[in-house]
Amino acid sequence: MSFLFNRTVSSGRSLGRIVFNNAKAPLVQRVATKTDQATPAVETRPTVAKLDPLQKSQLIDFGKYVAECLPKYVQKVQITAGNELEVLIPSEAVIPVLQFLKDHHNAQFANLVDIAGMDVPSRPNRFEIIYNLLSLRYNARIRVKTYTDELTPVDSACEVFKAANWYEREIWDMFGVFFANHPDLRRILTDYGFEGHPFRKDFPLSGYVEVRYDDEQKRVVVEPLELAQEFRRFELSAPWEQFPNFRSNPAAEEVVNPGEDKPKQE
Amino acid sequence: MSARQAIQVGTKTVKPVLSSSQGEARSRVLSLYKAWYRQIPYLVKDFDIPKSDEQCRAKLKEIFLKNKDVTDIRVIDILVIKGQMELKESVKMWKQKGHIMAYFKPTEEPKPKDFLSKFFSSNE
Amino acid sequence: MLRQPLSRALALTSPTRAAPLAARRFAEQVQARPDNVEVFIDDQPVYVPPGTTVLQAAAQVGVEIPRFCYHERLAVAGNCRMCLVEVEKSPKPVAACAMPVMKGMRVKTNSDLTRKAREGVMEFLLVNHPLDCPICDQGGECDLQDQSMAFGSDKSRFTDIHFSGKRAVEDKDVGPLIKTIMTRCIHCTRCIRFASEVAGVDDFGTTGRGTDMQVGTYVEKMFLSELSGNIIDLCPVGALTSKPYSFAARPWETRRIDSVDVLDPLGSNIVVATRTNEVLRILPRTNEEINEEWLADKSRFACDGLKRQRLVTPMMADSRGNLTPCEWEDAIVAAARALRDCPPDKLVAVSGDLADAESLVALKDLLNKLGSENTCTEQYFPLEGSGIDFRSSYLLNTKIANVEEADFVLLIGTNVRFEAPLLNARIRKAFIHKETDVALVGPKVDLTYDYMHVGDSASIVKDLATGTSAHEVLKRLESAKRPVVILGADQLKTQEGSALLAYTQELALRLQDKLQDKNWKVLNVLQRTASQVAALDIGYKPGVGKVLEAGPKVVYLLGADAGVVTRESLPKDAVVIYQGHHGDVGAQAADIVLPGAAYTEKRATYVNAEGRAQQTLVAVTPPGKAREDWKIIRALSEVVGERLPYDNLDEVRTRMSEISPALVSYGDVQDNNYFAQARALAQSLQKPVSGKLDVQLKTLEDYFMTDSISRASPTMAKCVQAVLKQKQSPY
Amino acid sequence: MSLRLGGALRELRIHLCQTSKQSEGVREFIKNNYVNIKKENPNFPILIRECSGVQPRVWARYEHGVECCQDLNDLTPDQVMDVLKRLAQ
Amino acid sequence: MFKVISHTANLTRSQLSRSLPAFSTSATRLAGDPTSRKEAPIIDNESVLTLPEKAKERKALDTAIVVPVKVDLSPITGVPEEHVKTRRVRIYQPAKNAMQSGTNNIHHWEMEFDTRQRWENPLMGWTSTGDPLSNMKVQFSSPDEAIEHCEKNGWIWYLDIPKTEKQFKPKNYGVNFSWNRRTRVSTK
Repeated sequence: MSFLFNRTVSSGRSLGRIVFNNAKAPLVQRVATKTDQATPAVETRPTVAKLDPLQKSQLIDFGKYVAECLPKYVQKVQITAGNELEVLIPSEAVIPVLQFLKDHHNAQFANLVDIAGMDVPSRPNRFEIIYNLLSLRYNARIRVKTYTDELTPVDSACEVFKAANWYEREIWDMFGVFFANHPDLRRILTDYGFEGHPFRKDFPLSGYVEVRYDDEQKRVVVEPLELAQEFRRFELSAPWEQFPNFRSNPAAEEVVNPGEDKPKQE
Repeated sequence: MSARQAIQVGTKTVKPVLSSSQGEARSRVLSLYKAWYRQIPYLVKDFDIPKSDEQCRAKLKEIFLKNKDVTDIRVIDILVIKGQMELKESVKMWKQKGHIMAYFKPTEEPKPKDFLSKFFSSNE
Repeated sequence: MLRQPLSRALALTSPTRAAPLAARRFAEQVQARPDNVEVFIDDQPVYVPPGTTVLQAAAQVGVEIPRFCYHERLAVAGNCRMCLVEVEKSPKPVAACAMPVMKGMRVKTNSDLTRKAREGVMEFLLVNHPLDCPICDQGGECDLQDQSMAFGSDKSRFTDIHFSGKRAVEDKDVGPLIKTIMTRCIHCTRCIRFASEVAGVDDFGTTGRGTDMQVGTYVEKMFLSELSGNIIDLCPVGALTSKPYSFAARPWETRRIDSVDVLDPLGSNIVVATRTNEVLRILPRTNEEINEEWLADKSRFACDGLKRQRLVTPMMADSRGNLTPCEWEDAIVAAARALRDCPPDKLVAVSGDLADAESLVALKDLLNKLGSENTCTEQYFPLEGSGIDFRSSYLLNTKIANVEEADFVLLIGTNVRFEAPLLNARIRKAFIHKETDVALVGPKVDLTYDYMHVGDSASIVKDLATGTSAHEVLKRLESAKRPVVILGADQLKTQEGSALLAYTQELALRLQDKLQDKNWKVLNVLQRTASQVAALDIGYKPGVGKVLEAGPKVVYLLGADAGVVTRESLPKDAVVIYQGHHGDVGAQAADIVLPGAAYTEKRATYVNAEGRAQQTLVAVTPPGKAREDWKIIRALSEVVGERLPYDNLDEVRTRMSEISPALVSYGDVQDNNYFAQARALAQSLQKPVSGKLDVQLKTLEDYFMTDSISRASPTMAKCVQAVLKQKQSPY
Repeated sequence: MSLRLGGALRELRIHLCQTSKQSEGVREFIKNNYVNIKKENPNFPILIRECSGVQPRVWARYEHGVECCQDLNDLTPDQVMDVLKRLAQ
Repeated sequence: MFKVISHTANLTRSQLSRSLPAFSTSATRLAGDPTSRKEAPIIDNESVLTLPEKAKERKALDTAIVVPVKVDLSPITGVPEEHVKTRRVRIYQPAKNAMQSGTNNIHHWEMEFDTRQRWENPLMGWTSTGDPLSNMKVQFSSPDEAIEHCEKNGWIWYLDIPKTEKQFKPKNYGVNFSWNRRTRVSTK
């Protein structure tokens, strides 16, 4: 029995998920016509953006499909904010995953909208690199997230998306994440000679140095910071939970977590 | 035996940034140093900075020696990458005179080092 | 959600919220016991001992039920109704704070019914609560404000546009510390319960019913308690606010620095709130082993003394004897010259009551290097017998928290209420909740609880120690399972001090030997000041009597402001160097003044009466040219030519660990032993005693101004005035 | 077993742990010998400072702040006495 | 069987081939795991056309190196030496605000730098400082994370553990009315 088949069957059995059958027509098209799934109850809560259950189920199915196609690379697929699909991958998998999403006939995420960085100092891999992709063909968006630390290089996405060039320079500049094989990795926003990476959580708002024009030297000089008025520090956290109603609404719902599925095989 | 184990416990396998060995990292550092060293006369001339070649070389040496104790290959690589970036910015004249002079910190007064003068000057 | 840090927002993604660490650990611990009952809080199972309230059970799984009247250190009142929750199969919502859990109870803390109940309660509370948050001092740290944001309704049904219906209540005057705006009161009765249970001053109460209900003192009266400031913290709204801090700052704009209080010997944990390099207020910080979450009034309100009477620049006496400001260089050189030219046996250092361990170590090292052994403290402690060789002979060995476990407390010559208010609060807690009995040898004082007064003559202690006393107390002590004997250090400064200590040791040891619990320590000596324990740990000789008789040439006062060293007690030509932060008694006697830092301005170590080393942190910069204390001594040593081998705080702390490792084990109390050895040496000192025991701090007005900081504080001065005025009044 | 303390020696500080095995000899020493030593040298400070987890040590301070430190790890009470005697000379 | 596959998957995970045989879009899945299928190596244009030195560089990147776990990042973080060497980081759990009863904002750990000198600005009387890190606070969910972070950055840290654990005592409404205990109080 093949591994993949075994996997799908058991996941279908144990978790009550729909058994994904690869023999069917590819997903994005398939779900548009599917009727085998009970339609979820219509959203009645007054929310700003109405969620479309059909769209969500399509995204879920597509997420599953991505996870099935790239079992080595996809660590987790989740839906956030009701209708945003996220694919979580390790940093080695950036190129293949992006390549797949760009070139796969049923995905065609040919447009790299932007790349964002995020710093969570409490994690061992403190940086998250977030690729936002857009498929004009299917009017769909997807988010690919990967992680790294200060020293581990991430493969540059430039060879897949030319647009990645400046975005990656930005992240290198602001977070200090090194992108391997980037054609022209240099600073883009900070001043020449600037040290440090300002978007890191442990970089002070004021920076460490200040610049001024020096009359004697007849040029701009860089000096250690001295604040004539110290920045104020606000402690805004409240000791009472401010949004208890959101407690039960998790930010992300998990669609597929191959890492959790695997041990069940044994 | 136990010492070797201790070393093994204290290590991990990671992806390299550029160099795969200590020797390779060393050669990168040396070639970066040489590249800067060779560029110094041109930088002094092009930027018209009020420093001699010798002063610049001393400063170059100082800046490199500041990190002489770094052993992690990846940290060395990142330092080399940043050094190369700076070199390129300098050589291509993207920088201005002030940026080059910032290495010398001409306006900073040296802080007192010994206890008594620190005590008399401020309560840091 | 928006204000939550990212790390926590991410942690929230799992449906079950992470319970607080402590609570979680506790939950595991109680789960082990078989008689626990299982209840379900929002479908999460939790095992709690029977009798636990729903609110406590919910807290264990990290669900905080909103509340106003409930406070975990006070009795349950159950009158605010904010903690209503839905319990399955119960027809009505129940008050979680008073409802004991039942087996298999299913509590829903976030159901529609619960939310509706809270919204209703909130609406009722707000009907009579003024909407003056913008001018209210509680704004920003108000439980009502926060909870109305979370649980209140988003629209108002209050249609009384003529404002004839809002309740208005006359403000009360309860003294110079607490400002009352009684219209804001929501009748949670926390202040009433605190006053009668913890403070033991049963002055507060309610009058009237319904809309006419008022919290007050019945007749206009000052709240005569040394713990009065805590009702400001307890008040969940802005009805009781701090008078000295009124309209000073908003809570969110202050920087909060965790620190340690030094104005009494307990070393209560505090939070210093500062803004623009200025201490604005001091709040208690929870430390279950010391102050729980209370703070004594002196520690809380004396902080305005940190801004007045400060020494901001070095000074030297000019030809006419007037102190004139000078530069550090001049003052240090002059002081160094005096030290160098002085014969070692005529060189004396006296440490005061606010000195930190770092500067004590540096000063002793400097004097030792100069060949002098004359380092002493203002407070006396007998050196006969084992003296200060064992830490156990001068510490509060039972530990503050364990006093609660005691079943009989004997106080000898101490008015704990004013010498260590929070220790007294602990004794009172034991008195109320554990039925502990207390006896006192010494002058009759008001300790806020009933005690047996045995008399005030020192011979009673002797009789108790030798077992010859006919008083009932002896029998009670001998039958007690966990007795505690607390001796006030003030009694030891008389001629009979050593004998009194010897008898107390004898008594305590005799009791301790008979105990079943071998770890229980009976002997306690309550020191009066924050610096004394550290000074004795370091090896300072207590008391200045002997060295002053020898006619010293140079006297180095390290914050010695208690007035034991005066110009009159010294030879005419003696040079007095004063190092400290306030222009008080010591500075007046000085020829050279070296300005130091107060406890909010340095990172320094203080050891409290139970021997617990704790450190203060830098909250603000010392004013003017003032410097950290150990640095002054270090600089001086270099100029004298006997350079001390430490240049930064870490090196000083290493040196401290060479002197006594306990000085740098921060936060912990070390067990101290060798009572038997001390007792063996004390046997020869048991001479007949005849004197009377007397205490310095008898009534509340004595309490407020005892050290250089509180003497400089205008708030403390007002308190003394107000207490004296209150004494005149017929109530 | 007599020990005269004084002369150039100004202060003895003994550090020990209340429970550890290494400090056991020192604990015994204090239990048995301290009273006698103190009786012979009533005014000499022998500061016994307990702290859990420390190595047992003795610090001797002589004139002019000169200090000398001796390790008392795993010593028997007699050996501790010998160390003190050596320090006292 | 699964073990064998996961083993091969692990082997290939570190050496990502650009030919992407795994991403077949065909609907069949007869051959099982595509990575274990034997097929002729696919040589893509890119690898043929790259310069030799470039190719070598890329190959070097595919290997792994062994480095010590403890790494000091202070040379590359851009924090001035002064703020690495002379500062002390305090790792602590924020204290509960005594003025309020809630505890929702204190179940985490923070790191903070020591307070440095402030002075009064002679021109305007403002409070000035030379400390860029006076407002820096980083939050962590456990002290270990904070320690790890400080170690990585070369900061000297110390840990302050609050003593807030206390014995659990069930509260009881009934004791207010007990007739012979001292918990009974007269007021109200």
